[in-house]
Amino acid sequence: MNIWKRLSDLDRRYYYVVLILVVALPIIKPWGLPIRVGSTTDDFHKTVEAVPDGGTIALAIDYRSDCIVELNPQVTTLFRQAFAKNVKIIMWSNVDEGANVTEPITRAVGQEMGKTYGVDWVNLGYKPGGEVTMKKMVDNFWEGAAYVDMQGTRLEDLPIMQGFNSLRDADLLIDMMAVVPSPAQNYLKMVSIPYGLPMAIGTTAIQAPTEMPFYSSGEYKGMLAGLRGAAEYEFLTKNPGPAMMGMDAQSAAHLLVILLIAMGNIGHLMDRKKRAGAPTGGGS
Amino acid sequence: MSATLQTWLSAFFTIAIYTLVLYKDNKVFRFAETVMIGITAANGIVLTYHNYIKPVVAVDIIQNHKYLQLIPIVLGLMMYTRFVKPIAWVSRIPMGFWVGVGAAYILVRNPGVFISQITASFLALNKLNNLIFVVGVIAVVVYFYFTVPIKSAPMKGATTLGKAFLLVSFGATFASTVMSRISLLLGRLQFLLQDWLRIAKV
Amino acid sequence: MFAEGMGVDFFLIALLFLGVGYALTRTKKGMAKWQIRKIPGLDAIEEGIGRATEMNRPVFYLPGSGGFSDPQLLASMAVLSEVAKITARYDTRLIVCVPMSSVYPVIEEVVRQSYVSAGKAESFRAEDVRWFSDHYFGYAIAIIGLMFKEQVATNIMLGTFAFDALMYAEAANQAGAIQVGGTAATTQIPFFVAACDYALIGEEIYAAAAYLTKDPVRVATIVAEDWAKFLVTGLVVLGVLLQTFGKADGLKDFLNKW
Amino acid sequence: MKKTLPFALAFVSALTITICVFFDLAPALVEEIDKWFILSTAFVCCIGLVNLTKVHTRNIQRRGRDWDLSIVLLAITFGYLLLGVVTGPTAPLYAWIFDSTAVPLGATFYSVLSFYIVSAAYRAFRVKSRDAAILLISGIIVLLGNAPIGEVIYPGFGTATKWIMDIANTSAMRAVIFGATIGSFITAIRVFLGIDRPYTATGE
Repeated sequence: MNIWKRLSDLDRRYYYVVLILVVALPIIKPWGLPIRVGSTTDDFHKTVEAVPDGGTIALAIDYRSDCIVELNPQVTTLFRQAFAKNVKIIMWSNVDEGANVTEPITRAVGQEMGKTYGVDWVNLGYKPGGEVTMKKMVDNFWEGAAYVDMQGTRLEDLPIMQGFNSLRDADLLIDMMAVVPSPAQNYLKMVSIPYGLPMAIGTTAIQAPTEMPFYSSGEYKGMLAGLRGAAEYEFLTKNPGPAMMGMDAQSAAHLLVILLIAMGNIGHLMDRKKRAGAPTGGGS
Repeated sequence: MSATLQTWLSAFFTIAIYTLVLYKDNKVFRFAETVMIGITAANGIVLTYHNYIKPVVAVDIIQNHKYLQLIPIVLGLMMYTRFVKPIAWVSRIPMGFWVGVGAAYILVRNPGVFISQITASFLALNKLNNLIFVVGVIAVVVYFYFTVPIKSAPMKGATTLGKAFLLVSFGATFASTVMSRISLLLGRLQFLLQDWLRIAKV
Repeated sequence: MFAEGMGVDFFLIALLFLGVGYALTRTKKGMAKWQIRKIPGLDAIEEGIGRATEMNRPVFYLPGSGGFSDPQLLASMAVLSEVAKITARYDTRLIVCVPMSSVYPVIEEVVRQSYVSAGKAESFRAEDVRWFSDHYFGYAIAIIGLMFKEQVATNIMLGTFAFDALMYAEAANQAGAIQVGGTAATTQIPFFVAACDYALIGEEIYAAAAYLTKDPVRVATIVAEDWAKFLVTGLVVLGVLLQTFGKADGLKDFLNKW
Repeated sequence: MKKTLPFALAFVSALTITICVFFDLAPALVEEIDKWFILSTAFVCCIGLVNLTKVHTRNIQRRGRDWDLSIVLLAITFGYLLLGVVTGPTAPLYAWIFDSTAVPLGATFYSVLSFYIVSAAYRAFRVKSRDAAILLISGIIVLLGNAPIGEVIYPGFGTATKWIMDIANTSAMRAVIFGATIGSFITAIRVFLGIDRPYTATGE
């Protein structure tokens, strides 16, 4: 085994440990690299800011515990921005765990900012039925939401729900989502496009490229993409949180990945050169 | 006390799963997996029951006497016949209904998004980026023509270009995927270092 | 007459119905001979199976994690049926790993039928169609373990894949396999392109089923889809030209609002 | 009966909704069908549970691999289910258990992928072809542009990433959306006409 071959064939545990260190060190001691805000986040922030005082944001939570790292900071910051200017939030989930994962974090923000559950925000829980439920929420919101919030409180006992009979009564629809097929695209076709309700989304970095065409065509009025989007949003609203703190570790890990790709390829190439002429099948 | 216990439990499960990558497949990992499957399976049912089934039955059927709603309930329950061989075919009836409704909504609701994506591509060719964008859209659509043979020069050119656009886009997807995955590890390490060990500042 | 803004939508769908109907009748009457263009990855499948035969090591087939409502699974089953016929002819061991317990019996039947129709019913091994767990980590880890244990020579992955795509690709790579991958899940295509020797991109997986089976109904469907793509291309070109000369607003309004 | 009835139901419900929505007729009827759809799908929530119970009971009976964990699984599933049905999903104990198990487990399970993706980047991403080279170059630019460090190294990475995301990626993805949407129309038409009958796949 020559050195090049060895370079392209390290035992995985070595670089796993390096990966952990590279991510952990900036968490313990951040570098404080500057964050530049992209247009997708900027538009998201402006769209939320444009909701009138006393207005309502309809918020669909469509992610599970696996994606809390990227999406929880987005939701938290959205609550902070909305509550800072007296905008109400009605949220529910089209994905089973969605309501569970946001319940504790939103309650914490509500308490901290002196807001009242049922008056300033409400969590209606999981509502099955996918796109058909989305349409039902336009025709008859209470029926679509099965008449209760997550704790089983009747909607008529919640002040925030009075007069909110259709999704069309909301000023803005936001989908925080990380499942496939995209619930945001379903909201677009079942609600936003037919009824002209403005819509914005928050999603993971993975799903951002797939959702970009709808942002660029102006159908999503804003988009938060992954932890980076969350960090930019925290920065814009001046609420530094876990996302901003994670950006340095993110940077370090990206460098490591590029380094590994380079090492793998150089090792592979040089090894091939060394064994010049030896035919290489697929799957090196 | 319960908050501390919660943190320790979370830490235990986090480490249990990392033994898979840093060590190898083992029983502790599989125990963690078992807990995950059990809790999530039960939770899905609990949520559907409390947030949807129970209130609908209480309001629509018991309070408002809409007995027609019993039909969809029976329809849904028919799915369970698939576990009883001789009458398993009955489960096709609700499936037929769902597939039919699903197909109908594809036909009536997808055109709206589809057309708005087409019109969003009507860009004036007065900027280089617009030109590249339009060429990209057309080349990739042409790449997916399956019944036109790639023999003529324009077809060859368009499909090659289309593939190049796709590959650049997949590169972006790859990078975004790396970014998401790293964020996940970052989140867990933040938990271990900040909430559990309290080495780092929150 | 139409609901607000749905006139164009209706005519679009009506046109597609007519297109599908027309393509179907033409094919059924044998009036048209449409051909699917060459898809290099598919030609590699037979070559890959040949390689496995020479090395006396098994071929793996992974149909993805879709359920029955997933068109990718249906396409993958059609390809699997052709793959199984080839392995039956070559007397090469074929291992199929199914992630969903509900899909499992149907896949087993597909493979069995292929062996029967290739005249090799006796070489079909039911135990080589495997199911491990419905949970993503459960089956992903089991499949990876099996790839190493059985020393996969050729790995074919077609269907819906999630994060697990790259785990299989890497494992098979380490075991020294030739790989053909294909999925319409855009987030996973990059891994197949980079890690597999041949990758089917996006919709090519649907064309693959028609290409391999030459089933007239499938082919007719692909033809109808191509017609719709011609229409889209034409509309985009028209719209861009009008917009360049500042006159596209009428067309935009017509399409979006009528 | 076994084949016609499901198809008839699929056809009638598809036709009714299509006509009513396109021509704005009988909105109350469509609303009722929607309601039926949602309610009937909600009642399927236990299908997975039945499957899971079947598979693991068999494993316990046969003393298969990890049969002891199968017992644990059934105990956890039914125990938690019972607790949830009695107390409701927001009861402190129920929520506490969820937050201490499912939340960290879900997040950690997925974070394992960060190891795998790094491993794959290192081992599998070899420049084997021109295709792979284009993909890798674009990928590396976006990797750098998406993390703050890229712009510290060279400000152009941010601009290049924005260009790739906004122009190259969006144009390609838009074309992919066209193809996928057309595909969905054709699939729906095939279901409508009974060429595809996905519902016959169950209950054999």
